[in-house]
Amino acid sequence: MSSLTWWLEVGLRIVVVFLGFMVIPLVVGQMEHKAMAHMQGRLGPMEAGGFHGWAQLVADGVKFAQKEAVVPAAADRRVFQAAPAVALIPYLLALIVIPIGPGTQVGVDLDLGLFFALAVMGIAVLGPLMAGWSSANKYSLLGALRSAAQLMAYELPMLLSAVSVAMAAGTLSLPGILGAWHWYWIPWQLVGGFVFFTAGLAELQRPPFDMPVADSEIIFGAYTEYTGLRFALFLLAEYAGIVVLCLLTTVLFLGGWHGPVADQQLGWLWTAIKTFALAFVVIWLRVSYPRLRADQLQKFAWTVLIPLALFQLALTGVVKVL
Amino acid sequence: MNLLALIASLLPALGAAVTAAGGRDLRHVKFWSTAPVGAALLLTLLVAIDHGSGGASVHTYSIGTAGAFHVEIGTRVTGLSAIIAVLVAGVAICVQVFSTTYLGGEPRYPSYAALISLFTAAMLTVVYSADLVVLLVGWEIMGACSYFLIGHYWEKPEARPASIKAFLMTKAGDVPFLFGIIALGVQAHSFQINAVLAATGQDRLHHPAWIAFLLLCGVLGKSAQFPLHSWLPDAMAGPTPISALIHAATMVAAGIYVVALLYPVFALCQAVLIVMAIIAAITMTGAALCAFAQTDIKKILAYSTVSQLAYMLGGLAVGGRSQAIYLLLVHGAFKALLFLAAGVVIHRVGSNELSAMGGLRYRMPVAYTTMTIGLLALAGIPPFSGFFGKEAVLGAAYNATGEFAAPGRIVLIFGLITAGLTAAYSLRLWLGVFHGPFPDAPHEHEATVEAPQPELIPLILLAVPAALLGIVVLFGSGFSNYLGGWYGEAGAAGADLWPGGLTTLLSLLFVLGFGGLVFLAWRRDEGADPARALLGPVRPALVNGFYFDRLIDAAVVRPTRAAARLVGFLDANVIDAYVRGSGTGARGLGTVLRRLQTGSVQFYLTCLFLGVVIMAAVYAYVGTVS
Amino acid sequence: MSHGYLSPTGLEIAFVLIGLVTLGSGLLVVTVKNLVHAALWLLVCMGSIAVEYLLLTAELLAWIQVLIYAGAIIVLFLFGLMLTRAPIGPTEELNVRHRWPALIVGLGAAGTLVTVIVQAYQHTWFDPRGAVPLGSGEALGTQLFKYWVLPFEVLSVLLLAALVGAIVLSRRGRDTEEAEA
Amino acid sequence: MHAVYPLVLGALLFAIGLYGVLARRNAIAVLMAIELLLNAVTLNLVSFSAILRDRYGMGQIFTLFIITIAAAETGLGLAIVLLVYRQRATADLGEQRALAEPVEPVTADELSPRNVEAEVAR
Repeated sequence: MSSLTWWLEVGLRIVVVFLGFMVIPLVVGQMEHKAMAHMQGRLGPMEAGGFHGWAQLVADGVKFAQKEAVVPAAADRRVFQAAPAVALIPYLLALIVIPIGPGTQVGVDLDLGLFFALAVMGIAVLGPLMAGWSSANKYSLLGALRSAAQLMAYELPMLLSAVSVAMAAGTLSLPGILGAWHWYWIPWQLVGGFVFFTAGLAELQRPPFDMPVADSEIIFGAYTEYTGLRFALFLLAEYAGIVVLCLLTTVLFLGGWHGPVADQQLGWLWTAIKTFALAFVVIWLRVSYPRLRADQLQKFAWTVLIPLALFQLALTGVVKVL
Repeated sequence: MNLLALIASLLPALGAAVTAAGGRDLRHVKFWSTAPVGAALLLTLLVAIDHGSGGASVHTYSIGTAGAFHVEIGTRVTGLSAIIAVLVAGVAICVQVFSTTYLGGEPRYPSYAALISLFTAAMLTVVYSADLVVLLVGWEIMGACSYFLIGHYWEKPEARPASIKAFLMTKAGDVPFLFGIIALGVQAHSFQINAVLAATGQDRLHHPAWIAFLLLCGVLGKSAQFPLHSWLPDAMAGPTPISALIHAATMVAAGIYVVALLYPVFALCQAVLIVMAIIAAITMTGAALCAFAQTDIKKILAYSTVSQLAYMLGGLAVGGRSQAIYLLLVHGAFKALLFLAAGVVIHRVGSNELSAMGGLRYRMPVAYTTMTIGLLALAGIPPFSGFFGKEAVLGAAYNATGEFAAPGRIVLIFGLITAGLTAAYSLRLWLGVFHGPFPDAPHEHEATVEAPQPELIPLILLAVPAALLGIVVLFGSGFSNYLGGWYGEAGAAGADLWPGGLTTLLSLLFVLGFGGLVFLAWRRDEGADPARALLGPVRPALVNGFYFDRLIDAAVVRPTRAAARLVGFLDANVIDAYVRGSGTGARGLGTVLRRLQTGSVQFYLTCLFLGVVIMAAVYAYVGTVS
Repeated sequence: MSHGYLSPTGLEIAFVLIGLVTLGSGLLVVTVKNLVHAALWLLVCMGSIAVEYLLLTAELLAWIQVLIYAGAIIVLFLFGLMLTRAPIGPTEELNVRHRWPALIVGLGAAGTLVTVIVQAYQHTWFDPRGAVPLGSGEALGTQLFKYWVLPFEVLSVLLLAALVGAIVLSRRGRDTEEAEA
Repeated sequence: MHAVYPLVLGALLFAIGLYGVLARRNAIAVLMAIELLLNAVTLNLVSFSAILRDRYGMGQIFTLFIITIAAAETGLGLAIVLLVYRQRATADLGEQRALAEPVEPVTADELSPRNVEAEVAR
């Protein structure tokens, strides 16, 4: 492969990933609107655009774009402005290494792909922190502190459960993991999958782990002072996070492109089905579970998820050795 | 025989150890203080009888090598040492027995008795020692014992300085003495007395005069000769029996004994002999004059001792070794007697002062009789022992020839004068104590107030030799033969102790003349002191010992004190200034450095890294250059 | 293959550019007057160092650098800053009053080290890609568990100790509780 | 690649960190500067690992260790700083002078001979 074609291919892949990154979170957002509307009997989201409220998301976008981008006078302007990007970009980077199908259907087949994905997702934590601090708003700061504490608490079980899969596969490369996957991994890594998914939800501050943005306590946490497009970017980051989390969970624990039939040809389809199913679960949880308190959050992380992750790790090790 | 001598020296030491170990327990002190000394007396007598005139008998035990010298410790018995040992042990037993009642009731009696025993043991060691080092050990133990014994009544204000004075003055002589002994030992390549004497005989000594002078210094100190004499009268602050022991047999006799022992060393150089003679002349006359002026009877006796010792030294200076030893012997007997008798008197009267006494002859018949004998002997009245001792020395001086001729003249002239003075102060003492009126006489006609028997028995025992030791002269040169020659060898041609005609006549004339003067002065007023009338204006000077102590004070003490003040000043203001300066400097520096201790971690860290960077840069630079 | 200062390869150009970013952000870390900005510049610095690791083919290290430093340590710093109420805007008392000793030390260290390094390595070239490949997880893991197991385990003990220490330090003492109660 | 580039980068980063440690008053800022120091060292380790063709991965593994230790160090350091802040309401290192030596002037009578003697007697 010549240098030029290599560069071309890489560029193409990145463009494709970027496009996916732009589109899929919107799809998930639309899905959330609809699912919540149906589940909670909300009428508003059904109105826009006529049929089934199809233009709701477009309307939201227009609304966000129209609003004035306010930066509070006391705020640290540059950090305030940079925070949404810091929150958003890591998910884009993480998306690069996630395979959606067999073979080369991946942005970049990185040797340490899993590691890379988790590493850059760790950076995303900084977004709310920066936003909260720079807003010069005590609710924002409280929210930022809550999110920082929560993110650090849930980082560990997430990593541990991911390591379990890496151990089972013997590689950190995400395509490599999928290459080593068998159907029995689902029951084998079930506990790890639960831990990973739950911890991921907490990382994303999705309900029921949305204490940092609890509007009844601290308005909207770190994002209180954000308006317009910057707020939209944070929302986008959240949905992108959901996408990345669901994709990673799919790849790591649900077999990714493996499917009952024609997975070599329709691998991307299987991935999409599983991912959206998981995304639906995320939305479903938001609608159905109450919010956890701060101490409950911490307790859940340290006394339930970490022991479970360690147990999964031990189980993986034992089975691996056997 | 040597073994007996060794045991004789060790027994009193054992007694001293047991007595001292008993602490304040008074029960066995009397036995353990007297019995070993008595046994030692028996042993010394045995040794003396056994020895005969057998020359020097040496027996040593090798105890290894110290430096360049082979150390051998042992005993050396000669006629000289045997006879002196008998004197020592005899006086010691008398003193111990006397002390059992004289001091027996005092709480500090055990330590006193132990020290007496130790003193005796030390003197016996000096006498019997076969080598000079052991002799020196005994010599120094005596010095220490005398210090403690003179200071026995340390609660008395005069006793403490007296003991210190005795110690310091004898020590002043002991330092040159030590050098003399070392010089002897080094030049003879041995400290054995026999070897030293042999080396002397073979003329192997370099500068014998210097050695003799050095040794003489020690002798002067120990035997209380001018100019180191003044400690002895002051030593009267101690208990009286101590004075008897020191004056008669031990301490002061040691000096004379050493001269006699090492006589060849002294006889090698005429200058030494002349110096000895001059010192003897000054001391004997001056001390006699002082004795005549004193009012304290113990001080009279003390100056008398100094005077008599000068006689002995004079005898030695004119070559009369046997004569001097003979005088030492008889003097030991009668001086011990005199001191003990004086002790009895003082104890009964309760005062040392002559003026507090008088008319005691009826009340203390035994003391009176014995002291009369002692004083007759002291005054040199025939046929008492003192007469023969004195005449022997005077005869030796008269007959001196060769290198002894010049000292002989000096000693003869001053000896005759001193004989008269001696008779004078003896008579004055006798009259003052036992005759005349009792000063304030509440007890004038009371019955006798004699001392207890343990005090009287030694008096009587000592009176016998004091009266009868003159018998020795009947043996002609027998005593000299017994003593042996200068080198301790047997069978040397002995000197005759028989009094010479002319000197006897002259000395008796002096005695009668001076004695008559005193008697006439006394007859004029029986209550008054004849010295007061006879001496007139010079009396205060004599009472104060020619103001010799003031001389010493001016010549030695004040310069020393001034030097000490100077040193003190230098120490406090010059040396301490540096010390304080260093302290101040350290404090100042500390204050400055404390300011650096700001508590700021980063400041420390900055200094640290600055140092590290500089070191690294220098190291890199050096590494690059080389 | 000839090398020289004046004919840099692409790798060298990339390295120097990223290095400039590193140094610049590092300088900002120690000079800006806003603490949170310093922490964020530290993030940039760490990230660029991670890129340098990548250029030196230490791939695993690079991602670990991102994970630990960017994901954990910077968050910790920000967390600490917020807990100690770092104000928005410049902090006046951020630097010591006299900065010249520190400046001297820093410049002295820089001068000494650079001089020594330049003198010692001015004729040394190496090819990161040609070196023994250690950067991948597999290779480094192999080395780690082949030769460095004992230090690794010791390190785990150290981490445990640090964990215990941090917990002990962070616990409010009984007296504090009483004082607050 | 020329060996000087990464090594000089590490050295300069170290100097910057050094300056930061010494010049910063805020304890957390000092901790950040310490991170710079550690990173300078790790950068050098990685560089030397490549330059010296390190077969046992010593440089990189030590870097791994150092990163781990740095994490632990930051955690502990921040815990200490928070404790200090909680107790003294400041994280300013310049204010932490509890270990400073109190400086009182030496009085004159303290150095006089009499006093020296009294001290000796005591």
